[in-house]
Amino acid sequence: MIKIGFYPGCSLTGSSREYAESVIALCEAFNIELKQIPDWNCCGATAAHNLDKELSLALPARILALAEQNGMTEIVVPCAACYNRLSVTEHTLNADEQLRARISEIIEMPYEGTVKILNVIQMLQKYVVNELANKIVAPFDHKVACYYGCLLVRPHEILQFDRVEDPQTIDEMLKLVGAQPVDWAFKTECCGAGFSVSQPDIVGKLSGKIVKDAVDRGAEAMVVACPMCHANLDMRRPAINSYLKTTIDIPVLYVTQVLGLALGISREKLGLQRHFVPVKF
Amino acid sequence: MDNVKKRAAELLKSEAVKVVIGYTMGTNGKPRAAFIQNAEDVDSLIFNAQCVQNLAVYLSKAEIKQLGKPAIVAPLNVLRAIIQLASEMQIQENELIVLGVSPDGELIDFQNFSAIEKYLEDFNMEVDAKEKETLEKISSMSLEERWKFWNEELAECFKCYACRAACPMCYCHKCAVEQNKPQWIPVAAHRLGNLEWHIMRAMHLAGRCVNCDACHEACPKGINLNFLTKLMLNDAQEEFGYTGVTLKEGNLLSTFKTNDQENFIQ
Amino acid sequence: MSRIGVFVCHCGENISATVDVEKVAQAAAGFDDVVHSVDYKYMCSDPGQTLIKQAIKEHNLTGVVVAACSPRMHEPTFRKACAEAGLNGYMCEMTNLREHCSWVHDRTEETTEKAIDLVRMLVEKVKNNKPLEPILVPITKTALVIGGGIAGIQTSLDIANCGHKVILVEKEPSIGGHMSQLSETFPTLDCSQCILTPRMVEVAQHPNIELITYAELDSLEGYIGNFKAKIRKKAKSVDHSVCTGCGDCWGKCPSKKIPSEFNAGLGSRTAIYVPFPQAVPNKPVIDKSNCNYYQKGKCKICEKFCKPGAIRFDQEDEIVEAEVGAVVVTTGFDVVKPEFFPEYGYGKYKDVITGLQFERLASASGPTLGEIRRPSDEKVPEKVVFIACAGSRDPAKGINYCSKICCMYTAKHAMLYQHKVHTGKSFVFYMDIRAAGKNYDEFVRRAIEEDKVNYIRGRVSTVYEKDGKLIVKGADTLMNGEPIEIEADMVVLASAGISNPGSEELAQKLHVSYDRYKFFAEAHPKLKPVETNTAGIFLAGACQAPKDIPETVGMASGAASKVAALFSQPELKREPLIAVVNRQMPPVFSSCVGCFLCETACPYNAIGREEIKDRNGNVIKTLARVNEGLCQGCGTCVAFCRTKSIDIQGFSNEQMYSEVMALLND
Amino acid sequence: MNEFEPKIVAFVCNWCTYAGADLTGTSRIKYATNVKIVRFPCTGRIDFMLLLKAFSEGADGIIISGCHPNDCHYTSGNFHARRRWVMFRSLLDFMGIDVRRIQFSWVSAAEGAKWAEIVNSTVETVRELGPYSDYQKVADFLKTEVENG
Repeated sequence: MIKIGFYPGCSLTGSSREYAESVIALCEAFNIELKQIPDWNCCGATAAHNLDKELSLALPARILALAEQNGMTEIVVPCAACYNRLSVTEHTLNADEQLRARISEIIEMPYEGTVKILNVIQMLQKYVVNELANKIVAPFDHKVACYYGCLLVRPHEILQFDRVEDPQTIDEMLKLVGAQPVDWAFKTECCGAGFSVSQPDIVGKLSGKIVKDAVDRGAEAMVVACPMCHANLDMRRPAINSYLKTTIDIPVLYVTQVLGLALGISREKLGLQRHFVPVKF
Repeated sequence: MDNVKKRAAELLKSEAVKVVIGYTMGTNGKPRAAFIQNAEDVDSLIFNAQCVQNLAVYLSKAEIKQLGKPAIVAPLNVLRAIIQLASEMQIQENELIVLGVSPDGELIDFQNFSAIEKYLEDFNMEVDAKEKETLEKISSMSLEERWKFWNEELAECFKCYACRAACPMCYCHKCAVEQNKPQWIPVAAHRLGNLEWHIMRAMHLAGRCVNCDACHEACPKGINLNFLTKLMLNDAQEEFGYTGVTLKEGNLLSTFKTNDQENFIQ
Repeated sequence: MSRIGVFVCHCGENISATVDVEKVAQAAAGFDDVVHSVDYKYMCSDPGQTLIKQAIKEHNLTGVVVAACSPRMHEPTFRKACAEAGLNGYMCEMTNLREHCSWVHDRTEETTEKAIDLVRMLVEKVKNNKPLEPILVPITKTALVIGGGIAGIQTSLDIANCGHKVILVEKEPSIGGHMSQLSETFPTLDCSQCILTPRMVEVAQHPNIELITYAELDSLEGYIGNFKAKIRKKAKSVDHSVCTGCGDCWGKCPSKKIPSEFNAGLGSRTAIYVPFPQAVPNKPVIDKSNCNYYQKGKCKICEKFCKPGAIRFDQEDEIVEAEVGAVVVTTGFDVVKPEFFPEYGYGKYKDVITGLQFERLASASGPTLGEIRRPSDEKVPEKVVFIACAGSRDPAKGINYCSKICCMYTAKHAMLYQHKVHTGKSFVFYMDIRAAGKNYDEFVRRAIEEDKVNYIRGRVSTVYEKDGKLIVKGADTLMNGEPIEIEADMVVLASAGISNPGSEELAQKLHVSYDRYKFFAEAHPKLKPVETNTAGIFLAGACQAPKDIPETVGMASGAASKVAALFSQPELKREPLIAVVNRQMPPVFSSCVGCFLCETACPYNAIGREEIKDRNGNVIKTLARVNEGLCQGCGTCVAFCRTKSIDIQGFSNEQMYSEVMALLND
Repeated sequence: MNEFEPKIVAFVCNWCTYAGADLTGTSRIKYATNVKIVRFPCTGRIDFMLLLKAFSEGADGIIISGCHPNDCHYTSGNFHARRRWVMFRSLLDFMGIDVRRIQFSWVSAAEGAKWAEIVNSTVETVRELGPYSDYQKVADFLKTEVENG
């Protein structure tokens, strides 16, 4: 039994519950125990770092400090925005001892910077990939457009994850379960996440271009690893369709859901029924 | 030890070597160095925990060199000194036969110096925990206390240079302390001369000292001068990742890394 | 017993305004062994120097201290003056009363006191100075030039025309380098090959130049004037002394699909090949890695068709040795590789090409015979986007520098395109236009104004293919960052110029330094741009940093003149401020014990070994020995030597010790 | 009573710091008179024994300065020096010699202002520490002993 700390973050307990469900279901299948960080709080994305530098560091620092307190050396953070904020905080505070002391003072907890932060892909690469082949019962034999979004790979100096301009990790992983990633152009284009509430029409335009290109290139499904991206590509589909003046019904799946399907995990356990655009696989 | 004696006798008999440098029992009940030139005499060789003198020191002494090719009984300290001397071009593989001995006196055969180097990798040349404690104790004193401590410690020194004579790495024909153009270090055994001598000795052994404590053993006044070289060894390990003696050319201070620490440089 | 003269300079009022120079001279007169001490308005003037010369003769001085300005300025002046009066120049020292005293302090008693201290310290030092003579080193008057591009060609011709021998080594089968690949050259648009090939031929025919192609430097030992080079001649598998260059072999070679290096991968060549029709020498080599015979053991068609019988399948690499007095490195540059631009799709989309590939498309000798046709379907592109700074000035990509030539060649490319495709539209995305140079900015203006090239100030974020078009997404920063999308038929990347792949290894062979980008480092960024830190090794062209043809040629001639200057002397005269290992009477010979730790400490590999032998030839002792040609006099070995056996002339242990002991002696 | 004026000796390399100090002069930037410069070809040449000699001769403080890393005129003399300084400084500190009195710095030929700052700040530091009488007493011990035969 592998034990990893788990920071779900707000989205995974609400609008993207199915992401959490599929992560947990997948981990169960591979005998990985996810231990939630007790008393966790919001990471501050996306507002805090535009408002108050100390606050934007203190919120993630408290989460990391709690993980340390609970003896965790490694945590998985599925939400790309949370992953980004936690990683930036770790990087910033590890490089500046004075600031780290100041933040520890604010959160009234020591923070040492010892916890390793993994996104879902990194967790899968580390613990799952090698055993994947043996467990496939239903290869996901479809063309997929892997969409990485902004937050998973940028800023590269800090995250050091994948090729920043042309990421490949999700594509490579999905090939292992029988999917055929298409070569497309919008892997890291912005979906308009920040405008999702304030200006949904902009989301329609930005996300619309993404969805259209995926369909134009023959993809049957889009695969994401970020609740924000998912919400925009899935929930905002009416806005997208009205921008595109057509009806596109390509489903948007989390990477964990695709892997789950290939492993024969039930659709309910993976939360596929929760999507706005029906998933017909 | 019997194997060592047997090998020594063979080597002498076959004239593969002219002299075997080893330990024997001295008249005062303490081991001393022995220079055995006849196979019949090998039985006087001993080895026990008290054999701490670093015999490698004799490899560069002219009086021993003139006896002819030597074999040397070599516990850990001697092996380290041999490798360091080899890296400084002071001995060559074909000029010497090494009779390695394990801590319990068993013969270890070494085909060549590289084999010794390999063997030594298993023994960290570290300042041991107790000594580290002493180093830390001194370091944690105030500046004034440290100054007083060492002034008092070195006040005992009367510059007999026994430390130098016992050190296998002090093989120079003309020590810097004897250079008189200019006279870097005052000859007399007074406070300044003693201070400068011991600073210089420690600096000259930085990255070369094999941590055998022969200098301390030899000091008639029991001065803890080995702690200066131990500090250097400790620093070398901490600052530069120095791992101990190797056959590689160049040493700690004749090489560098471009990212060596420099937090004290403005 | 020393007889020292002290000469205190007023430097007009520069020194005397804050330092009581008379008092300094008087105080100095009272120092031990000072027999003469005066002050004077301008010591460096003719009368000032005469004052010193006369004093040397009158007072029989054995040492001189000039208390004036920085020795970095006038030390040579006063050393020369002393020498003219018969006193060895190295018996003269300067102390810096101006930059280090009068200019940085107010007129107080302390300032004058400090000046007196400074004089005393140099008086003590000079007492320990020793007369020195310049070191004479013989010179082998042959230069080795590494790299046969335009830099190497120009350097070789210039040196050879001075009457000296040159060995020019080129790793490819032909000389010519990148310049031979270019179509036309800015800012005049004259044909690159037309101006280059005559020089290539001149190199081949010059009686003073030995051209060795398909060869690389194996090792270099020695020092200025006296290098020994080993050159590896790669097996050509063709005997060039027999080959007539008729071309029958490459016409018949069945391996025809090998990407041509000369055409930057846009055309193909055979396994036995000359890189291009004007190659020098115009005789083929066999590329073993692509040859059927070498790879599969069967073929030998070329051998069958070779009438003179020049094919030699059993030829092996050969090492030749050469003695040379100077080396000029002219190895040029490279451009970044496809994996550098995943966002621009280079390597993924056939019609995204580099500037060098565009040169081949535009060249009359290229794969399209000079017509601009895109690689994927050979159609004439109607819309072409040029992306400047593709990789350059991009810290995120690890290249912070400007590649310097791209602004100009991009303007040229766009212009050539417009000249050849009149209906075409061209766009240039740029960060800044850097067109400093004679007629350069005018050239860029011409592209914009006459040839109607659309210049867009902004960067391109991504290029992707859609419906047979390349979609170029960028922003126009002069239009408030307005996003722009252009549907192009072809995209040309002004890829960053980078150092050649083997440059680090070569630098290590030559013992010269290189920068973080692995370009060779000049000895001084302004005053020694063609020298390296190793005496006798020079640089020219883009191996030092990206540069254009005129600059390269200028630098090449500069390096050649340095070599010619070196070779113009019968022997090399060097400052004797170098390290020496002491020698003593036998049986000691030297206090050096031969630990050779100095050998690893020396930045110049200047420390060698000297064996002292008895009459029967047995080695008694091995000592360190400083190579006078290599030692640059840093003195690192001196501070390092435990036995004080190695010392540096001019800054010797005795000198520095005396100086320190005198400084505070009050 | 006069304020204590520390005696400072500067050991500098010819190519960077000496030239930098020249620039301080040509820029007419003022600094304390307490410092006297000894010129070496390179920091790699500076023998640690000379630093001890400076203290024993009465220096209250020492500045050692050369080219910034990677800028050494001789490519690596300063790197060698830096390693030696790390060891030497630690040894002195361990023996109770006041390393606050030794200022290590990199001053390039272009850093005239920095040189003035280094000198002034070192003078201030050493002025606060007072005369290095501890070391000088040890050194004087020699003189008294010799004088007393």
